[in-house]
Amino acid sequence: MAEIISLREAIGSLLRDGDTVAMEGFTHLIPFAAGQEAIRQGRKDLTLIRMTPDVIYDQLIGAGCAKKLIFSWGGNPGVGSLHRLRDAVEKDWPKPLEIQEHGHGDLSNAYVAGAANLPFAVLRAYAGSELPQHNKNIRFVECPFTGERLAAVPAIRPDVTVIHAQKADRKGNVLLWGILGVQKEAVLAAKRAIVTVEEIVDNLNAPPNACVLPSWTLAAVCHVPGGARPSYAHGYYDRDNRFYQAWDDISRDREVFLNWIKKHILDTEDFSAFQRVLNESTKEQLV
Amino acid sequence: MAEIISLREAIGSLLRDGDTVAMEGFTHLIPFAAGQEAIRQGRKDLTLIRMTPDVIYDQLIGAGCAKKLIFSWGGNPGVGSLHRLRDAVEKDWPKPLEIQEHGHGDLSNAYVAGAANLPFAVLRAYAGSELPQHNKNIRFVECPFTGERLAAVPAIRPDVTVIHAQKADRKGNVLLWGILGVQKEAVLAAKRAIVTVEEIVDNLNAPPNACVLPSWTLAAVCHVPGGARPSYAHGYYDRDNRFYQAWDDISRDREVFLNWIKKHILDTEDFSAFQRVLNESTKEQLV
Amino acid sequence: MSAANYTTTEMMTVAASRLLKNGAVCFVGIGLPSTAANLARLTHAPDIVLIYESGPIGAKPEVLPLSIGDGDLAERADTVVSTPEIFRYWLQGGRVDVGFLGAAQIDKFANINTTVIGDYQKPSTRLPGAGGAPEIASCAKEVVLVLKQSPRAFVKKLDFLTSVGYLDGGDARKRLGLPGNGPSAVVTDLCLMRPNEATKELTVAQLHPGITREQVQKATGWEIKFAANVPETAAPAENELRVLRDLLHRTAVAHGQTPAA
Amino acid sequence: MSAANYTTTEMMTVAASRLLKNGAVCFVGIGLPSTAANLARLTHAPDIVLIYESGPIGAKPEVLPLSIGDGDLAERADTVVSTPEIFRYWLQGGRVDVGFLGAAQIDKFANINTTVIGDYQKPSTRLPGAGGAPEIASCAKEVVLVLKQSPRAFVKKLDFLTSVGYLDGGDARKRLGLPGNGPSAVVTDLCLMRPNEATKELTVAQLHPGITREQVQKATGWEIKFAANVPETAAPAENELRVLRDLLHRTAVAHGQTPAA
Repeated sequence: MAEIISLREAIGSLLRDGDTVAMEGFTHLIPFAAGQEAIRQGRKDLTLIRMTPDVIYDQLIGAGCAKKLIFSWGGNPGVGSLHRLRDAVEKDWPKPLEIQEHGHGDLSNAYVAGAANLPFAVLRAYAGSELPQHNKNIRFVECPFTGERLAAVPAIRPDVTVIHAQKADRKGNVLLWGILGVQKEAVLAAKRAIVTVEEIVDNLNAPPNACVLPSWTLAAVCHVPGGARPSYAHGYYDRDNRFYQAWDDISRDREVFLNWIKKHILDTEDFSAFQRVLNESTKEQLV
Repeated sequence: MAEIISLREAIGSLLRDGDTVAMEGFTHLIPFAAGQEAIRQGRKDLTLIRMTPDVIYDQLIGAGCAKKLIFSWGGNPGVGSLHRLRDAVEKDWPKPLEIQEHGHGDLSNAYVAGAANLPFAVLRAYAGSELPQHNKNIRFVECPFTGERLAAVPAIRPDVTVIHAQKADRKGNVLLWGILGVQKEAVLAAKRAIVTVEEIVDNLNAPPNACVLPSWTLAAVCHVPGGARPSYAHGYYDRDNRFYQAWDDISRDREVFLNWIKKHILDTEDFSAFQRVLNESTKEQLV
Repeated sequence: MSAANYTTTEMMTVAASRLLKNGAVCFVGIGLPSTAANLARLTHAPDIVLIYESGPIGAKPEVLPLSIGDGDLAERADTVVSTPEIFRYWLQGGRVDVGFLGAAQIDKFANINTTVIGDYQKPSTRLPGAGGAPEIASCAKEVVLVLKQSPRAFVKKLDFLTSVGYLDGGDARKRLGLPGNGPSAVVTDLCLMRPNEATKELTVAQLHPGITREQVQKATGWEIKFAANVPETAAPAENELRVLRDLLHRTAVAHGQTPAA
Repeated sequence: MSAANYTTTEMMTVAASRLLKNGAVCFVGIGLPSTAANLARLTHAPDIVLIYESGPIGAKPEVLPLSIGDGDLAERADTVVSTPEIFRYWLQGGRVDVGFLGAAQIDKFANINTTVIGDYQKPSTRLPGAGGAPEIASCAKEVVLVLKQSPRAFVKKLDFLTSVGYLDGGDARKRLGLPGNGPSAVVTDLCLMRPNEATKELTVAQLHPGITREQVQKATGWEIKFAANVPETAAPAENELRVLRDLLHRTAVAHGQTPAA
């Protein structure tokens, strides 16, 4: 059964230095508050898994929390590069970042295999591609019936998966809707799962066959309204496209980035304090 | 794009003698009307696939439509045996029935592989079981990463899949909800899919992330209210448990069975005529 | 405790229900397993999680389902997923604590047959088949078997090994590399058996009230072993019987059957 | 037809949109592919089915998405499924008629690089990576590539082969046993190329209005071939331009950007 606790407690007790962690959300419901809490608590040597690293991992990588990144597309969606990711890969700053890269179909299959307790997944891809030469976790198998050659990838089994969702009930059952990405699979593939939610309600009132994660599949549920900002939560708030744009400038320069992280994350107590400080910064910029 | 046509036309033009056909629906939404239309049109030499053959396949088998059955559990749920299935297997009546049997997890994985255009599926099962000795379609593979030995089964790719659903819109997009079974996978695995529906509406008003089958994945949509009777359609009508019970008597004896099929199916024009005749029979019985 | 108080089937159902801990995730088949699991939910284990192979997770049926996919199961479940997902993410995913199975035949190492009586190619009786049993037997952390005891069911040699228990006993199952631990108990109308820790042979661990060792031996097709200490099963408590009978009564009414007197 | 009428990017977008037949199922990436596909939907192909890798099937966005998972995509889609399902049942399942891809580098056999510029271990530029491209390149029945033409992009040798086109040409792709047929067209701001039927080498099939063969050669890192007959691409029709500009305008407004004058 999920405990309903603060995000500080959840990250404090469930996410450890050296863990393999998946923070998922395909543009929608990205668990930014949880990622920032990991920075605030100074997590180190994390192996980060995520299909689309996005700004959330740019922050973690730039802040020095990661030793390895497993991913399939690393950009700032609609804007351009993730400068902290590139700086780490191209110039080892703030430290070297080992990368292991896949395709989207591959990684999403690998989460499915993890959720299904299979050691590997099979897919039609990579014939002709150079990716398998640089990733020993892409191999090939033969179909025992037709003899066809198919790509195989190992299952993903994170120590911790973190997602953001719209609602939980008081028992810790979680409901999400809209663009679901690989969140359900990432949760079911993990040893421990943390879910931040927009609100906690008496009754989920889930439609038939909705995406519900029962409380007993989760370790912690944390009430963090706005916890997906600057990404969005369907039915709650829109994507803050201006922030994604602004991140291009903030992240381009190491000093500017470090100052931003210090002022907004390290020097704030929690996500609501972060949001206050961020709102002030934004107002100043507009003046 | 699905054509919206009569069930007679759909079965007439899309289901051919010798086809491999899956009529799915896990207790819920079983496409009885479509199965009976296949009997009415005298289809022959069908290879029937279904996780739980149920009364629908007992009728097809007893009526001599099938040459082979691929299944995982063949009983009359809550009642007992499928007498026509047993008579075919045990006594070759009305003709020999080749059987290929699996487990539920196995068959549902095989449908998933079919929908995903993979030649096989992998699962954790059958170590120690005698089923693989009698089914050459259960084999074993080794994980290319861990060396673990896992069961493998070939994908199911039916010529035709038939399901029943609650609603279609006028373009032929289909919505179903409640217990979904393997219907979506069975449709996506098939070359041609026929869906009978309770009603055709202007707007599906589907909840987010509902089970919707776009029109362009289907060959035909047929408006057949009550088409899942005696099974049930969530939100429309309940399961007719009395009929399942009555089937035990009807099907136990070859003559009684043949008379029932003649009177209710062969001598009726369509499903609504069938329902009228069946209601009369039921009233007579109650008198 | 008078024998007129309750039936042997009631004793079997109550004994099976007691094996389910509150909060356990239970993969439930139709019939006795479903009855026992719902009895547990309505008595000592209100937070038990019932998963039915048709898709409902956290089902809380008002009445017992007649089929594995009754609408009532979906109506009041925490969520309803597809059947492939049930088998892939939930059972094989390692989330099921207890898998509940019945069988037509069982041997002394708790292997079971639900396929055929007689020869596979020309069976004297064609049984319904595997259903989800091979996967439940492989993947549930623990399996509980429930069936009436008779020499036709408790046989020296299975006509067909559908789903594996402990194979030839000892560490034979372990060597197969299956994720689940295998059967932990067999509950019958006469007694409760547990596998011996070393040999994995089924051993009578409890006798139901009024049942003798001779009755158990007579109903078993091999020389059955008894534990060093064989306590008597506690008779069904008043509360257990009342809840069970209420459940069966409203089930019969709901399904349009004449309830038993 | 005056050059002031429209930009080369508009020509490229319009030319790409024209390749999409009404009713086609189109797997759409963000940026130019998404713009071209939605332009097609709003002009000659109202029944085109747009699938985005984040999950929407049959998306009909009011404005162009900035990200692959914008809420507007989900809001007005026929259905929204999980990302694994998109890749497993819909793309790999063989249901995608046209996969639309961009690239940082392309070679003469339409193989593409979206991974790194320079050495893989010590890249001079780390690009975003594969995304869904390897699977789209493998499984879509047909692939259309859209990118601006320059010698940096149209290279003799890729720094990295992320996603396969025709490999070394001829029947090399066929021998890989991939389900999809490979790239059918490359649309640039200068021209439209098609693979030669036998050699699979990209060959200029159309020149956009006002573009010369010399301009195309200058923007290509290998000796580019021209088809026997190279007609001029029809300039954007008034209707195409109006719809495209309206779409881009309301997109800019919706995303809080100052619309271009």
